[in-house]
Amino acid sequence: MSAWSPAFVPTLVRRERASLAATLLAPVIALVIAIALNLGLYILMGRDPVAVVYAMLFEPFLSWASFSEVLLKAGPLLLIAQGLAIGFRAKVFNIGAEGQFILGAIFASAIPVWFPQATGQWIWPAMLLLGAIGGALWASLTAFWRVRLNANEILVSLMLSLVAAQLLNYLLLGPWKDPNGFNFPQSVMFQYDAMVPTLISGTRLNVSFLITLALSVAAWVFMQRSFIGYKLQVGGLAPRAAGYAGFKEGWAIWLSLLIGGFAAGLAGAAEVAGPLGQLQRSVASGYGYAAIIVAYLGGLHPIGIVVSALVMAVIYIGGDNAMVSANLPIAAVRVFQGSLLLAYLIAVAFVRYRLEWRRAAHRSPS
Amino acid sequence: MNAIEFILAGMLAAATPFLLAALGELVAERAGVLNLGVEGLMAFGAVLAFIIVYQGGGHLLGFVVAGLGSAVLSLLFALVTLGFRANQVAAGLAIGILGQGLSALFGKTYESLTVRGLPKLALPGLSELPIVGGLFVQDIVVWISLAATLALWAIFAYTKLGLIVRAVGENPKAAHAIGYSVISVRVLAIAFGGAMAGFAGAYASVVYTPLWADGMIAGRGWIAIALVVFGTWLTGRIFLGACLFGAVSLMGLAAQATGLDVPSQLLSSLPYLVTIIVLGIISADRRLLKLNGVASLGEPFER
Amino acid sequence: ADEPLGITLVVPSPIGDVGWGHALAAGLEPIKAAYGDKVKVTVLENIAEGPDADRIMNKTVADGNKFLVAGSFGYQNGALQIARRDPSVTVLHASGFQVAPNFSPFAAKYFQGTYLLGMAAAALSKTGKLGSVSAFAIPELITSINAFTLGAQAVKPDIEVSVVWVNSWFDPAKEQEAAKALIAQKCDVIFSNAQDTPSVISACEEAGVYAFNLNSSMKKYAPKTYLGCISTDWSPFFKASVDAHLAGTFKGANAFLGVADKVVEVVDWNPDVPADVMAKIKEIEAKIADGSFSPFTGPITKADGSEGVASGATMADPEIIAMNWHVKGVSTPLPK
Amino acid sequence: MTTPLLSLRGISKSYGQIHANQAIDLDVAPQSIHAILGENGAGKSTLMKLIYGVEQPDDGDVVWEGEPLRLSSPAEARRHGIGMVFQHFSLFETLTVLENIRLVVPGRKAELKQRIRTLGREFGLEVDPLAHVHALSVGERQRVEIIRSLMTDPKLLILDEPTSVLPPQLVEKLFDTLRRLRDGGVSILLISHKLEEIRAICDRATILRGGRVTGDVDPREYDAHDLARMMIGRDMPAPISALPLSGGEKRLEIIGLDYQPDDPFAVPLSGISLEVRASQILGIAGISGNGQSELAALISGETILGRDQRDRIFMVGMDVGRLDAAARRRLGFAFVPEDRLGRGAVPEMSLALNSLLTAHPLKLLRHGLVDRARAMAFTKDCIRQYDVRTPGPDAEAGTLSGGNLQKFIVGREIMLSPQLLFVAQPTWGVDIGAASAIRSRLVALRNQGMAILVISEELEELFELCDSIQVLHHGRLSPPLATRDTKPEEIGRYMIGAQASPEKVHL
Ligand SMILES: Nc1ncnc2c1ncn2[C@@H]1O[C@H](COP(=O)(O)OP(=O)(O)OP(=O)(O)O)[C@@H](O)[C@H]1O
Ligand SMILES: Nc1ncnc2c1ncn2[C@@H]1O[C@H](COP(=O)(O)OP(=O)(O)OP(=O)(O)O)[C@@H](O)[C@H]1O
Ligand SMILES: [Mg+2]
Ligand SMILES: [Mg+2]
Repeated sequence: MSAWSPAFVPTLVRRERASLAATLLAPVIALVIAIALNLGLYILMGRDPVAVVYAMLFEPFLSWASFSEVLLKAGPLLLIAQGLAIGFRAKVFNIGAEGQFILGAIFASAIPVWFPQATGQWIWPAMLLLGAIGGALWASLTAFWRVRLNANEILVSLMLSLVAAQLLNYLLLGPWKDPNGFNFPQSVMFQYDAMVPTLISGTRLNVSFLITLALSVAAWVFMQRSFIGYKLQVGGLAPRAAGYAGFKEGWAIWLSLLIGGFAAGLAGAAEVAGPLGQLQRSVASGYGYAAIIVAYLGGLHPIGIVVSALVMAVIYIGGDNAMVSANLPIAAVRVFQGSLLLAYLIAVAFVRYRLEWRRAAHRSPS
Repeated sequence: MNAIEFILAGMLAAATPFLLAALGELVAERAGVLNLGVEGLMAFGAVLAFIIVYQGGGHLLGFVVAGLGSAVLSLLFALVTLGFRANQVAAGLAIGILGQGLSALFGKTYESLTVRGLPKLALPGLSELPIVGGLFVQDIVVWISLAATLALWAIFAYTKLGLIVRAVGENPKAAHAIGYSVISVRVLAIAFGGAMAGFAGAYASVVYTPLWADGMIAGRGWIAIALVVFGTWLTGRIFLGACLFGAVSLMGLAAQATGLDVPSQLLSSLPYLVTIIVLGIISADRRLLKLNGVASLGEPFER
Repeated sequence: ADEPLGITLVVPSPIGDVGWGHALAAGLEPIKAAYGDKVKVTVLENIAEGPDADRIMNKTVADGNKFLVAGSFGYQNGALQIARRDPSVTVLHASGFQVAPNFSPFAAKYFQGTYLLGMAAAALSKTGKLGSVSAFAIPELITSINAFTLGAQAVKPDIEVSVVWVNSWFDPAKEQEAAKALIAQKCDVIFSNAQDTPSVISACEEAGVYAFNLNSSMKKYAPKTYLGCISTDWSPFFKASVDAHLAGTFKGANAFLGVADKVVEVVDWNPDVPADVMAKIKEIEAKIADGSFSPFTGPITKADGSEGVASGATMADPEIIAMNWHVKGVSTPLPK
Repeated sequence: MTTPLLSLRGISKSYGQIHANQAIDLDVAPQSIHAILGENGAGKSTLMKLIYGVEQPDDGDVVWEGEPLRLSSPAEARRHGIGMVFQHFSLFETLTVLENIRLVVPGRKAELKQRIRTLGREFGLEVDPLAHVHALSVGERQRVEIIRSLMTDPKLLILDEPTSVLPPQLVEKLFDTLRRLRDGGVSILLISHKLEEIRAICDRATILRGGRVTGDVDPREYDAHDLARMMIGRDMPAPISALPLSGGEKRLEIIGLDYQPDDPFAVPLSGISLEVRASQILGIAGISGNGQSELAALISGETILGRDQRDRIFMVGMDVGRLDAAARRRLGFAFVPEDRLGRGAVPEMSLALNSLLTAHPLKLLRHGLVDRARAMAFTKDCIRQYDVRTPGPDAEAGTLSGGNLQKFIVGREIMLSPQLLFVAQPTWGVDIGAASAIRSRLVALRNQGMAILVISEELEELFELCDSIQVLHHGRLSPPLATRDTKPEEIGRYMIGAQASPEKVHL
């Protein structure tokens, strides 16, 4: 008889190679688990689960009007997440997209605020471009702090977001206040040419969504096919290999942050030149933070992110629906997001590991 | 009372939520775990403590429940990062969002209610000193936090427990090889960090303000995380950093109250700007970071 | 019709126990009582201004709710679009300035109340310094501070008012620290200006300093030092609007409502206010109610020394709504 | 026969597909020095970890002093009187010697300090208890490890390849210590794959191959050839000798280089001078931790010199001190680093993508995009030419065995046809067959005119490969010694910092 009595415990064992099946299944399983857990919670809270499921998961798809709202919501999430994911794969943790988004909105608004009478089809494209530059500039502060001063980019980018919110307050209560707006903290309403043309009349979905899709394709080419994207990934997966091959770390950090800032800034510009139509305090509504979840849920892969942005948008829109029709508190949406990401992080472990039942280490009687 | 006295008197109490949360994060980071969910853990602790105290359970029970609750929530983080080796940044953000969501949910019916805080205890003699006297009139939690800071400092400086935590953070493989369970040490460190974040939240909701309101943590969890880097993983410096922080945030308000002509938004950004600048200054000394830093921070342990 | 009238209130903050959202929600209670199951009231709290709010308001209207109370200035554009698109919908919009046939902006003349409390504050102040913890430097709040200052000066001409802008609607810890900072500057009456939590009031009670606030009474948070509450009771306005909507006679108009409209009322006066001052306050209150007195009657000097209101002139409502300067006596410069 | 101190019966352990140990039987007698012999990857370290409780066997029994024993942790092993010094040290750099010892040995600080000093004197293992480990040399670190084990009063002391970090002179000293310990009643399990050492000191030897026991002998009764056959299952391949060639033009020249690293744990370098010419192999000997990695990074361009350090490093005649790694590669430089996974290759990427890492200038890109067909073709070529055993170019680098990955990286770098090839630890963890293939390849390249710089810890390897050798010690480089005219003992003296006789110095 063996002296080793078998008490088996589950152990994660590294796979020979990443499992494609697990890669594809992980988000689906995570979603199912998160839905089940949260429904349980809603039932505990005394809500009608059928009504919640209907409002949350079906209603967003039932009319073109509401689905267009899903796409509208998905737009900025998708755009920001694509930019962030590039950085995350290079292990550059820019979590200050919110601030870069705000700066994008501010920069874009400069044109209609300073030239409220200007006309011409150049205005909204110029605003989008300026916004993207603004976001990139704000991100470049983080890059400078990280590359030159070696400071942690997570903290710096986050603190800069809080500063950006105050900068926005300052402009809206001060120099950029609408002179005819009874002193309320908002800019002038933008002129017609400063608005991104809508895509489908009767909805708020605009041309920037197409730009977002195009940039998603670009992100795919960049990350999966280009040599620069390859270099960034090497830097993320094995920083010492990048140093060995002569891929410069500082350059990769700059590029990652600039891309992330550019995308977030563009999204911010599209927000003010789209559904908002003016610069307001409410432009800072948390897209920059939510996009981090979107990026991870999408497995940091450009295609996965397209899907996860849609899923997140449905959760948002559906959550609002459930609040209106099933009296679900809005905080439930945050709980859903958090638990979904946690479930995904667990599920995604099975891409690289498989579960084995191993004999437990033995405690000797002493 | 002038502005200086005001800042001195208020600094320690204002610093206490930062300090408690940062000490917890310090232990987690020392063991090699970066938990970015502090903001959510604080919110969760805040609401639990508030509910208990509001329902008449008393402050002690409030703190205990807050600490336990946030520790349990942080164990979820431990499960995901240690059990399933997930990216700690992503998992921390997820826990943060979950904690904030749960706190809003639990606290919905307690929105903007208040409870009674704790009385201030004056150190006889010292509290009568001119100018600095206010420093010595604080509630019991502040005094306990100061004691906790001292205790933690002593643990890291003198005890084997401190050595074990540092060893696990510096070189988990070696720690495993000489017989320490890296996973257990890290789980405990995470739970300790969670409990401290819970206490920090509880302090905010049942002593400092004392009321519950969704979003009341308002970024303080992040500042606590920044403080750890700020203090280069040293207890004493984290304490000084927390005091600096408390002082800076009060300073912005005091400056306005005295009628200083500076945009109030700039004053409101002051704590963040100070963080950014000090982070830059401290981190630029790479040698210092390397000597005091935690070599395995953020990396999953696989044997 | 048999269908009950769907009334939806949308507010950006939690309803809670006190504060702005709470006052709006409370204003709908009498309607429920009056109409019973002829109305169905839905309250949506914590709705972020911007595209989300627009979508949610659209949805409640699409779901058949025909009466919308948009409880924040930031809902203006979305709410206005709804009103323009669907004439059968009636919209009441807080704090705005746009008017349409089925769209009424509404705001409270808090300044009438703050003037009265300014008088009481000056009478009680020993240091000659008053303070205000304020959220954002928007006109509504500036107006309240100005009237507060003018009221105080009516009792003690050289009294001073300090302001701390916390730049947040919602950061109780910071609000409380701000109150303490003012107290440290020897301010002995504090005006909690548009703060939705009782943190300022509680801090003042602890420090033994008088304090008051807007919207709903926080007396229970400061039994001793609570100076009074400029309460807003929206129900007369809401009731009249619902009546008009049901009768088909609703007509959009700017509703700037005050003491005369029974919307603004100062309640929970602290008994510490000396009787003679109280008598004077009551006198002024009556004059405000019958329209024979306005706090913003000249001569008023701006904080920078220039003339604000000429002697004998009275500011009209639109000017008051757009006020962006402090009167002389407010020692904190206004953010530019 | 006396009861063995420790007996293993049928011990097995696998990691996934790899059977690291299979049905191992082993008896360790009291008061003996017992060797475990075997090639890289034979399963020696795994077996020791099982005995010390770091890992638990899948099957089999352990009998300790006649009683069955099951260990769940090293702490328990120490309580039973088993101590171990790891192949890869388990010390903590930011802690002091005393703190490192406190982690393992119970007791008050003052008392421990005293015991460290006494034991140090007794066994010739002196070390300052208050020094930080990052400030110690490798030899000193090993002393700390040994003292730490001795302080737990072990009956059995396991030493995993203790001599691989020591120069010949210190090996003698260590062996003295071990003999004294044995005579004091301690049994010692000593791992090595150096046959002569084993014959010199051990009472018994167990030989492992592929996770199984292939011999259990008294080493003094067998010669090195017999032992080697048991280890590798065939005869040792004969060494290939290099043609004597006179060097060509200078391909690498370093002149009086001083380097003060930012990293407080790194070794500063001072007064480094060397030159490598075409058709020449220069070897750098030395115990690891004497500045090898710092020097390697400075030559490869992973570390770039400060602005004040001009005219210090020249490659094919150009001053490259301020050029980064990519720029140096463009000049015709190629480099095989000592660590393959994570530096020479990205573990999570396929071999084809790993080809791109340094071979991208060989037209593997088109318009900034990766030309996958050409990357595949290049990788297949490399796999074929260098006999890399792998399912194909799509295999992830991390799934290859160390030796195969080394062959891939060496192949990739050689296929760049560099002017100057720099190889650090060319055959670390590579089996004897593959190692001799790599060595003969290097010699062939040198014969064709390539300049080659080799850093290695294995003196035998350097003697086999190099035209001349310089020794790195404490961040200083000895003058070049022509291999033909130098004995290993002389190199050894340089390795421990003792002066060599000046007339032996050749240029
Ligand atoms: N933790 C592990 N997971 C997977 N495989 C392992 C692990 N540890 C060792 N192995 C594998 O087990 C086998 C035996 O390894 P071991 O370290 O015991 O060899 P060794 O004889 O000590 O070699 P060396 O001379 O290189 O030290 C090798 O194939 C090795 O790759
Ligand atoms: N720590 C580890 N974790 C997981 N797998 C490992 C580990 N170490 C080694 N392996 C795997 O074990 C196998 C053998 O590794 P090792 O490098 O020891 O091979 P080897 O027996 O020395 O072969 P070669 O002769 O090619 O060097 C490889 O598949 C390797 O990926
Ligand atoms: Mg080994
Ligand atoms: Mg090997």
